[in-house]
Amino acid sequence: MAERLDEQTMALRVAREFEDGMVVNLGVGIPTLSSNYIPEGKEIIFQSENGCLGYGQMATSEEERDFNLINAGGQFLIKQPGMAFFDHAESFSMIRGGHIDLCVLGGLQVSEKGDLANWLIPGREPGAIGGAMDLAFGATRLVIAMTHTTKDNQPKILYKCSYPLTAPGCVNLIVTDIAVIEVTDDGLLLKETAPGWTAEEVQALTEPKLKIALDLKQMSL
Amino acid sequence: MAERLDEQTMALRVAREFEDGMVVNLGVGIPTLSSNYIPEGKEIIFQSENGCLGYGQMATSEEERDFNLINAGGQFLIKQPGMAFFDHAESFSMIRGGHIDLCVLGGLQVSEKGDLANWLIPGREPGAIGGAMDLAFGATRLVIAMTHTTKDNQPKILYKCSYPLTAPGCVNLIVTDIAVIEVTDDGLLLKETAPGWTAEEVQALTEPKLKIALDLKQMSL
Amino acid sequence: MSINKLVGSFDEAVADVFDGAIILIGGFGPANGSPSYLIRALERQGAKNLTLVGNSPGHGRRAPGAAPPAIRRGPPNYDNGGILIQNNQVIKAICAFPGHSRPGMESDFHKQLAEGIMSLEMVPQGTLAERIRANKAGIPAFFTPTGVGTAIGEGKETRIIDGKEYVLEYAIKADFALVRAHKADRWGNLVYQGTSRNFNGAMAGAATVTIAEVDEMVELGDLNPEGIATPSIYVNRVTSRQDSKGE
Amino acid sequence: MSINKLVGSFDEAVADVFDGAIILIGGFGPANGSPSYLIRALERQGAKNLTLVGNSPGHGRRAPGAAPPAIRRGPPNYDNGGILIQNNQVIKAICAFPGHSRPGMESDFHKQLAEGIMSLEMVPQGTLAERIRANKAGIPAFFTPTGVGTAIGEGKETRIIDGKEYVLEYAIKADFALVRAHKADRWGNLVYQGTSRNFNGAMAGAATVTIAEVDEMVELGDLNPEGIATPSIYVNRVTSRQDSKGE
Repeated sequence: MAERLDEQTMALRVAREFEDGMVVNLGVGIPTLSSNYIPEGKEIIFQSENGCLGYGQMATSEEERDFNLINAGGQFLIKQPGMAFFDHAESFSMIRGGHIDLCVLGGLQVSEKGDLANWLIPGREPGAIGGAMDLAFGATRLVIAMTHTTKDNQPKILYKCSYPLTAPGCVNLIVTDIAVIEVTDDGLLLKETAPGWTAEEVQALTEPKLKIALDLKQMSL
Repeated sequence: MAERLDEQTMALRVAREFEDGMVVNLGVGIPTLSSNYIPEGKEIIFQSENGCLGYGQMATSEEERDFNLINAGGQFLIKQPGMAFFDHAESFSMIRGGHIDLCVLGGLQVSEKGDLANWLIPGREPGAIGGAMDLAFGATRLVIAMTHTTKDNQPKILYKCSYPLTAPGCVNLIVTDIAVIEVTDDGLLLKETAPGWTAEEVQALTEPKLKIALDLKQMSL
Repeated sequence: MSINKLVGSFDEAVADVFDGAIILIGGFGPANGSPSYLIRALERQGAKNLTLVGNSPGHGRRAPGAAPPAIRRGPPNYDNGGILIQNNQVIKAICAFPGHSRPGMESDFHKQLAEGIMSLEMVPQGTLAERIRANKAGIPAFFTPTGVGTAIGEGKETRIIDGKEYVLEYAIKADFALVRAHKADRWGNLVYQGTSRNFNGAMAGAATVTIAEVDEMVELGDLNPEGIATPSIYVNRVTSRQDSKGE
Repeated sequence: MSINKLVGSFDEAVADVFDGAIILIGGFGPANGSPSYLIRALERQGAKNLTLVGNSPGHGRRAPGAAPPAIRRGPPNYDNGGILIQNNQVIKAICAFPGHSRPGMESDFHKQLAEGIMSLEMVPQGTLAERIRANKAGIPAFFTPTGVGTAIGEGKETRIIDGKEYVLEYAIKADFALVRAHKADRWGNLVYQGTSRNFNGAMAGAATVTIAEVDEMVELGDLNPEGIATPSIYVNRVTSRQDSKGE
């Protein structure tokens, strides 16, 4: 089988989902990396649930770090024109109220109905629900960026999530290290495969049956 | 019978209720006038439900009038140190949330249980409920400033309000043009009479039976 | 493309208001908080069967020939939602302050109410503000003490929580919000002036489409990020008395 | 007498915190939004059986001898509610982010949780913020979509409103709020800095007694009235790292 995409490349693919003028919230991990790949000529307004709208660049040196300027992932931000600060109640008014156009989160499991599990692995210490649950319920469009399988190569896209849900039926698109899959009313639709990967190979690592898009493409990266 | 107090004198008596550091909201009419009689050496923070905290002086000339600086009674305010502006949702968080120490409103009727009616006279055009209902429910302490009787000398302090209620059991103190009456769990307690008025004369213009305070006083003005 | 929410004209900004729309209109009394230019554009646009939500439906314009009030009562270029009532575009008002007829200023709202052309849903001012904010915040319903044991609470669901009684109130699902602010940038960040923020600040973001009317546009970055009263996310379109056409 | 909410020392500011109190503590992660001096004063004060409400209960101090993290993780003088857990003052955490043990930084919270000394009420971050805000705003309960069909919604009252399902959540009735701001005046008006506002701005006013810790006091009138994030009405006591004694 071909190589899987690395995190940066997945982040690049995620960033293709950004449309001009969108308000976007990025979860910790791969989602956050995608802010480095804003498509040329597009202006995106990033929201962070700890009370910031309109961030962009990150601090690149120790000197630039300002403990009053971080995002929810703990990254240090840099002031930029258009930014606004607000408190947590206001921030989640934005999130719960449907004002976030696009949210990208990591995932532990996604079901064929678009259920998401991403906060708790049974048997471990209680996980961190954080802001993910409100985001999953509130965002207009939810993209999950995750590896296609667990470390021991078990599918993470399942008939039904075995881990506790973050939200039922919330996922619109799954971007993995081998494929891009849309959640539709008729089930999961395979739209893109990573370079070198066939639909059959993706299916073999996916529990539910995938429908194949008529215009199935190789991810252009 | 002696003369009744005029509005300014009632307002002066109302202002005796202000304690140092209190947050006070004043309704239209006599209540508003009381801001002119803040007791010497006391600092009061006035709240207006249209989004202002910390106002004090009013504009005294046409030139001073700023259409961006009015209170809920339509008076023109003057900027003063400590002021803060906010929107209506925040303003009524303050009011509903019990953050107003003292509210003074006008009244049409007050019952012996402290029910207040002050927004609607049946048979007239629909009245203006405005912010009075939230204030009546939310203020820590509610003082009603009103004439003791209607224009045709009928009592406004009644067994039971005949007009639609603003809020039940909300009134703590009634300041009228002839008396000061406290609403207690045991009924209405006459605490002060206007100069020249006897307890009997006040009772004659009041429907429910008044208890007489042991230390019944003449209003000191 | 860079984001630019500034719309070229007031008329363009309200062009898609549809018959039967529920419209939040900011402002409080005759203060400088009424989106007057947008209201007049909506009068020209002519959408019918509107529901207006705001502190007051507004008196509209004085009858022709009526004397102006002794004291100038409003800022320059002022209008309120009452002109839409006078233009027969409104079937319902949801408000806290219906106002009264007064000499030289008969209330068309009360006239149409008496004639059964319009209806009125009277809401306590704080409940109104919270029902508006609830829609912005994705809260479909909440309990409030205000109204228990009064005509306002009648027929509504009540519940005792921790020994105190509350009524259940619902979010107002509005289609458009017309708000008046002082300055905006091209993203739609807004700042207000003094008590002109009032319902405007609560309404921005509380409808499917929020349209702001401002005095002036400023460069992105000119507004202090600590003091932006309405973050850009809540604003869809901006009109400017200096930069948008219309009157 | 003029109003002056500045308290002379951090210890004095928290002196009346009682055993069993429910305490909101602002902050988010290791950012400069934790009321560190007030937390340390509360550690010295020693009240027991506390319930801490905040984004995270906090990791507290590193174990003696543990190496500092490779990258400096917090601002100077930083502490969080975790030191109260380490001092055995806490019986319950209401939070969105319990955190995890990590090398050199075992979580005393998780240890006490496993031992049954502490309990945890996990709340989605937005629901937590709204339950805090609800108490400030006099709203005893509200419906929210967050949690429907998940473990968070289990056992809670649900209701379908306009075809969508919601869970009922209740206000958190807190006794004290410890918040961190940047500047205050003697009335208690507060401004924050950047994302250090976070839960602090939501918590100010959301408890019976709100105590603010600021970097500096300014003269009344120095704060821009348009940009005051927390109006004075929500603040009972102010402590200042420059002007209050304690450490």
